[in-house]
Amino acid sequence: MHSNIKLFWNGVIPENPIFRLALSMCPAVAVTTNVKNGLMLGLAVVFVQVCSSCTVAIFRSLIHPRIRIPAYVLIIALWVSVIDMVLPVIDIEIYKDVELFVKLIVVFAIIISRLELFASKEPLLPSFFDGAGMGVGFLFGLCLIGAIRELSGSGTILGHELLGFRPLLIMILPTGGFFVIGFIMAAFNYIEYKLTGKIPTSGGAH
Amino acid sequence: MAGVSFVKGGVHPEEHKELTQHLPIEEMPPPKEVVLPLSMHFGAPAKPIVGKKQEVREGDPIAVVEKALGATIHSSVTGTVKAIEPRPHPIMVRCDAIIIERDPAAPPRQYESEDWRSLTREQLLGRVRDSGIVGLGGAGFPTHVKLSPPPAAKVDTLILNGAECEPYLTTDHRIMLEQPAKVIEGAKIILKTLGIKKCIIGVELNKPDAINALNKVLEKARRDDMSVSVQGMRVKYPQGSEKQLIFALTGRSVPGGGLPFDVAVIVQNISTTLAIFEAATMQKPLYEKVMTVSGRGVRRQANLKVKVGTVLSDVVDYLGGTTDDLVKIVTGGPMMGFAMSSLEVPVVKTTSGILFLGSKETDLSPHGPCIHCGWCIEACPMGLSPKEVGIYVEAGRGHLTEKFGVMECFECGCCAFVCPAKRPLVQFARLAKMDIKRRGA
Amino acid sequence: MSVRALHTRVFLALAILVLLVSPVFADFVKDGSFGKDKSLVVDFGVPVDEAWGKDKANYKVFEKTDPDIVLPVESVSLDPKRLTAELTFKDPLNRSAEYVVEVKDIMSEGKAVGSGKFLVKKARAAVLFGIILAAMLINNFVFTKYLGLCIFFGVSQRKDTAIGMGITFTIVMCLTAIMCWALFRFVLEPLRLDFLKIIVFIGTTAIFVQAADTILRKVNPFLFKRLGVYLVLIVTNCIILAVPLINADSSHGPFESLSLGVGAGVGFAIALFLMACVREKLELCRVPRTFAGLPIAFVVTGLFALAFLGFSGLSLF
Amino acid sequence: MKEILKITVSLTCVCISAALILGAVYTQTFEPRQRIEKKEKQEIINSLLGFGHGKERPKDFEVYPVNRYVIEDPEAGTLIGYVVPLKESQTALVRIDLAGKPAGVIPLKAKHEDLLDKLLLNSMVKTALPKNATATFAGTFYVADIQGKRYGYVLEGTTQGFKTFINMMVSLDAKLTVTGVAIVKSEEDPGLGDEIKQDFFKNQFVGKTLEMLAALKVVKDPLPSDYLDALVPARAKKAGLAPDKIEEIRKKHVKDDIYALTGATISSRAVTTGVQNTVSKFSKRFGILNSAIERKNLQIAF
Amino acid sequence: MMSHRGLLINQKFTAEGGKIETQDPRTPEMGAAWAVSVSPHIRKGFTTSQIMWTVIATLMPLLLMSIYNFGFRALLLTLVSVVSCLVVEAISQKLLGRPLSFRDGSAVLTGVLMAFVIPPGVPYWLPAIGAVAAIFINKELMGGLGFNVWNPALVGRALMMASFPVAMTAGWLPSRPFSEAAVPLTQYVYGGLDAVSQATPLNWMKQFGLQSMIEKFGGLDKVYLDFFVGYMPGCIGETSALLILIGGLVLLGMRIITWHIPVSNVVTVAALTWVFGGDTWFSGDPLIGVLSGGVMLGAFYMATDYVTSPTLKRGQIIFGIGVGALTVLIRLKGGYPEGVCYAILLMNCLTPALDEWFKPARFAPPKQAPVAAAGK
Repeated sequence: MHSNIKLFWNGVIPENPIFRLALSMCPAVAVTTNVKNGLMLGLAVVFVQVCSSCTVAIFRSLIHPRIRIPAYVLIIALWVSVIDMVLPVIDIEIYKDVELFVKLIVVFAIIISRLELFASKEPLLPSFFDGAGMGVGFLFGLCLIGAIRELSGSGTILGHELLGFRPLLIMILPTGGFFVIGFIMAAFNYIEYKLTGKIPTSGGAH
Repeated sequence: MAGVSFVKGGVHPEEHKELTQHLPIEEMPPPKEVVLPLSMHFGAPAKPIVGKKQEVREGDPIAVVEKALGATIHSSVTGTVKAIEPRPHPIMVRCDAIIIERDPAAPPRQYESEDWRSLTREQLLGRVRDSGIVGLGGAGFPTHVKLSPPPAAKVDTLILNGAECEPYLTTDHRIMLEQPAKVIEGAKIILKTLGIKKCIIGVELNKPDAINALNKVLEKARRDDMSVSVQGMRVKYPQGSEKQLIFALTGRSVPGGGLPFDVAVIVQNISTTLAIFEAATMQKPLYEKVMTVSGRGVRRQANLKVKVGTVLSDVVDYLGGTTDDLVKIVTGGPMMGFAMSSLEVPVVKTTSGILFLGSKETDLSPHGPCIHCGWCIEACPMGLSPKEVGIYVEAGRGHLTEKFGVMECFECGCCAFVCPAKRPLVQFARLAKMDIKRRGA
Repeated sequence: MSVRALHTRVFLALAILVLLVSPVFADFVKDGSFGKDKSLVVDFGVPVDEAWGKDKANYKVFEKTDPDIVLPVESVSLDPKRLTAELTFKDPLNRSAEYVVEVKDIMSEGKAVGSGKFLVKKARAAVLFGIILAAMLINNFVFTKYLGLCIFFGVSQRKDTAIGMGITFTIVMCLTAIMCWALFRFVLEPLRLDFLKIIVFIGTTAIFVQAADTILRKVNPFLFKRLGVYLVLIVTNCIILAVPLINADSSHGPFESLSLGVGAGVGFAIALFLMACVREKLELCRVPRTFAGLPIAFVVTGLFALAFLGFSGLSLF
Repeated sequence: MKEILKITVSLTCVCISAALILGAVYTQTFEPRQRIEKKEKQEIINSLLGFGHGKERPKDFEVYPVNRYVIEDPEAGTLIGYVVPLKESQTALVRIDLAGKPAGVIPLKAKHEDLLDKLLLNSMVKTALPKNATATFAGTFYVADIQGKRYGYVLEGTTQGFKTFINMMVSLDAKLTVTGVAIVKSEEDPGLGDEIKQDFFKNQFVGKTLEMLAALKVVKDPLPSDYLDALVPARAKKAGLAPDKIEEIRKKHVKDDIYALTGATISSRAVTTGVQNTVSKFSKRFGILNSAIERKNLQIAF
Repeated sequence: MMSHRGLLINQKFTAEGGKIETQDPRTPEMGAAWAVSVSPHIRKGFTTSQIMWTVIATLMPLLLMSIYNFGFRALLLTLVSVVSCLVVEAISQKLLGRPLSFRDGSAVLTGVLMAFVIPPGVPYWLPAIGAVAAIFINKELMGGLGFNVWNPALVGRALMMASFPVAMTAGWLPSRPFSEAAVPLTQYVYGGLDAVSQATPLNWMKQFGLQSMIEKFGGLDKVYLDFFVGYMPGCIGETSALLILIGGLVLLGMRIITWHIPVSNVVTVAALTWVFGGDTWFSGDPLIGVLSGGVMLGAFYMATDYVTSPTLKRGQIIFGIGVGALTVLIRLKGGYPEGVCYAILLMNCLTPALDEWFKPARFAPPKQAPVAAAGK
């Protein structure tokens, strides 16, 4: 059990898919103009990641290695279609903001890379925790960026007026999104440098 | 006379030639001791053929290069070999040198003149070789090698480089003014050794008196079939650089990595020509050197004829010492010369001047970041991008600068001269070249 | 064959494609066109009488969807040759709408030569060009729609890789856009299976990329060596899926779909190229250590996005 | 061979199970999604008419869509067709010629709830018309009614904004006075033109009658602060304004022109023009439609 | 071996980590009493900071003009901008462990230019936010002076524009001769701005067209004269074409800038405005196009920024044409009344590529091209 928690934690911070692995950046900029959107898409990713990881882990012996990539894509597309149909029932307004990106979860590199690297080799339980960790890490990243951008861009958090004015409108524009991610990445690098003394190398983006 | 010039790049530094251009060449009395480095030429160091305490006469060969590229070194005074040991060198940091203590009683050696026209090409070449003549413009390439180009190169023109584009220096100017006949005779000797007929003497237009003097001699001596002419050139640095000079005078471009004889040209310096003349007619080896001592950091400026091997401190003493304003000592011109950290450095064959620069004459401010003004690109006579080279070298990527043509940089210093950020662009280029060579090896 | 030659060939192929398609546009030119903001220009086949031509009662203009609401013509101006009339209205016209112009009893040389009725709408070529331009610059997929970032950051380190990726991507993008359009239009929509579009589109892309990979490997090993490495990456690029989805959502026709594909591909290539130029420069910069690599690349992209704000609201036609 | 078979089988399995799951989810979520999508529009309409936000919608409150078609009939020429709901869930297509004279009524098979399903309605209208006539959908407006009494109307309109088109909805009461404006879709500059979505701008239209609208202008004067408080519910609450006080202030300013947004005069003017055009077109058409209905003596639902 | 290259035999390769030894390390044990550094030993007079301060000096008449026009607000805003640029630069250099470089004047120049391209009616704290973007994000993060890709002043402006659109699009003050009632100077300084806010010519043109603008500003002759002298509402430092021209000519005369960018830029704007700017083709007014808005300031002071414009002349001409074309495109077809800022920023994106495409013509390069650099 301990190792499972470690697996989970690994995805949240040390190998955070957004800030450390730099995977699936598109929604991190696009939907994070406020926390709600980030939360919604993050939950969708958690769902797809966990379901796909579990599916692959269960059927890993049945999937022929030569067709594994198409099979993974198919599995992911399946779960994405499912969540794409379920989300509007939950909250249509937010869904409309994140609609395109929910559909695009199919091509999020993070999911397929976890399937390839982890779920295709490990049994169900670790795969579940690994998938959940990655998903939650992604969710955490989206919410963090969303919170910073929402607060500094519109002066609100989750729609609640906090500041009463709009400090920096640029933050809800693409420029602000890119800046925020860049600075958070740098902060992660700085913390790692302080903790380990190693000169950080940010991950390649794929 | 409208001056010809190269087209691309170039700068106009303040000339400062007024300090010395009116001063006749004066002979400095021989010093007590001379230091003759074994490396005064392009190629392998010479090997001493004298031992310690051996007595040598003025003009005797004391070190030779037998197989490799090089030039013989002659004693510049009559006296005793005191030591053979490492001594400071103006360009290399330290170098083995033969130290000779002068015999104060020995009279100066006299040479007799004879008519060179009776000598064959081989004899002339042999005299040049025996006299240890090297290119006195700076690189120190052995002249006898340069005068025997490969048969494939169909050389048709000799160019005498009288541009003297470096500020301060007036050596060639004075030689052309005072000994125009000897220079032209020298040119004819070279023409004969090369077996060609055409010689152009390129002189910058800031030396009208020298051009007049040469022309006067030429008018008198129009009887043989050799055509020697003087061509005025616009004042622009680096007009005296080989490639720029050839382009200005003949319109031919020496390709990168090539040599002048690739475009059928041979270039000789004025001082070298004078040395060739003396070697061919009098069999006098090269051990004396006319050089400019200038700058506001020395009490008296002069065009001095000194013995090769005289150390700078003797020169300073002779000229009455330095001023308080002295901040930098440079051998060679201010654009391409080398700053000296010691006065124990000897004058070598290629030393064309010693500058004692005052605080107002040189700029020691620290360098800043490149602001991409592009002035260096405009100034570069080779059409390179010095700013890029600098940035690459600073980023530790000097080996990637070949695409900017850094290997063709001849370090004229135009780029660094104009750089508003005072960046040491020449040094960057040197480091880049070194890095490329190191990685290529 | 050098890289340059390869690029030349690819561009030639694209140019030929455009040339083949362009005659299709010719059919859509109408005898009326939009003038400035508030005006329509009517071209006549014969010189019309001045008195007739300047009478605004002779023109009836309405939006195609609003035949019952006739737009009041404020003024009519006739050109000296009396071949074109410019109708000016009170309010600006909606350029993406279609207007019907009815001309009553055209009088030429004192004789009535009949009536005319025609449609004024934006030229098809202009519409398509507008789509291309919008996807390329105004709503650049990378800088304003934040799509394709993974590949954007991954392959923008060197200029030559960026160019290779850009070209490969543009080609694949155009082809998949057309294929997905056909699938959606002829299979998914009639069968009401549009909820399957995600699976179908990604499947199509994956199959196409796989097929291209295999064919290229056999047919043109050189091209494969040049472009093959990028092919695999393309499948994980959001833009390749986003473009068919957008096409499906806005019910684009084949040419619109192709235009969007071209625009998205070229826009992505431009973004990649610009970014690669800057990143090659960045390698020489003294970027703070914690920012080296991706963080500074993000900041730079942000600044690119800031500059691209200048295109916002641009409408050429 | 065996391998290929294996691959095929496993891929087929994956596909089939995927299709099964998808199909199941689709059928399960289809209904709620449809409902929610309908509800969304309904909610906008409700809130425009002043319901929601604590104010319950009265019983028997119904909103009927009226769809407009442009009919090109080779015999009768261009006609306008309105699909109107009749009593007892019947529907009919009322045709009116361009001069405003009624040109016949055709009963349709559609029920009231089909009025929102455009695809279905299109095909029904097509079959009801003569063979060689074409009908193009041209727009919808909504009529709200309580127990046969007309309560208000909601109109859809578009206008050219600063950048792209602004899609909006305008609600009118029975006397054709504006009761609300909603911006459905726009791409104006955030912080500038985007402010048209704010209460303090769009509520300025509330209370404007047909005549006022026709003469309405956009002025660049600053918004009076008492009016601002009255326009924005949150500010009114903060300022402690009683509802009747709000009414009073609003009444005081109802004849004012529209105060432009700072730095976004073009967007402000665009919305104003849009509201003007939408309402004036509607009033004209609705008059014609009404007289046609009266003449034909139709039992319409509202 | 006795070439110059011999110099480096004993010299360590010291280019690691971006630090370079400029001191010639020969004979260190001798402890020379005088300077030993690499050639050349003489330098041309101009230094980086002299260039910067000269440019700043040529901008001062514009500042005086704007104080006359818009009141002391203009001066205060400029001061805020300059001081915040200096402070941001100092703080970021301290944070990043770089030597402080406020003396070179680059931050002051950025501050002055940034203030010159904002409306005179914005709140006083606004330039401070622009300074963070201009200096910290755009310059220091990229490696300091010389490494930024975008013009700092314009990045600052674009960011302010995106963040505080209302202030930046409505903060116009009437130029003094236009204000009918003489507004006391104190009012300029202590608020009361809403009452006097006024559209710039370009804003007016975007909304109501050229003809209406000319009428509003009092007839064509008056428009030409006033715009040329600078009596029009506009950004703090961009109203007076005359003073910009004088400053630009001084810079041209001192050879700090060359004609390539300004001329190609202004000519392109004039030509394209003439062709497309009117109701029909070839009926636009090129002079109004050039004199209104920031074209002149952009052409002479922004587009000519050394760091962010191409170095080669041919590249500069392309750059200038590009800026001009984009300016007209954005003005006529885009979402903003003025396009100079974004046009320059967009062309800045292309600068690295232009530098790559336009290389200096080499003096007889080797016949056999050297093997292409690594990485191909």
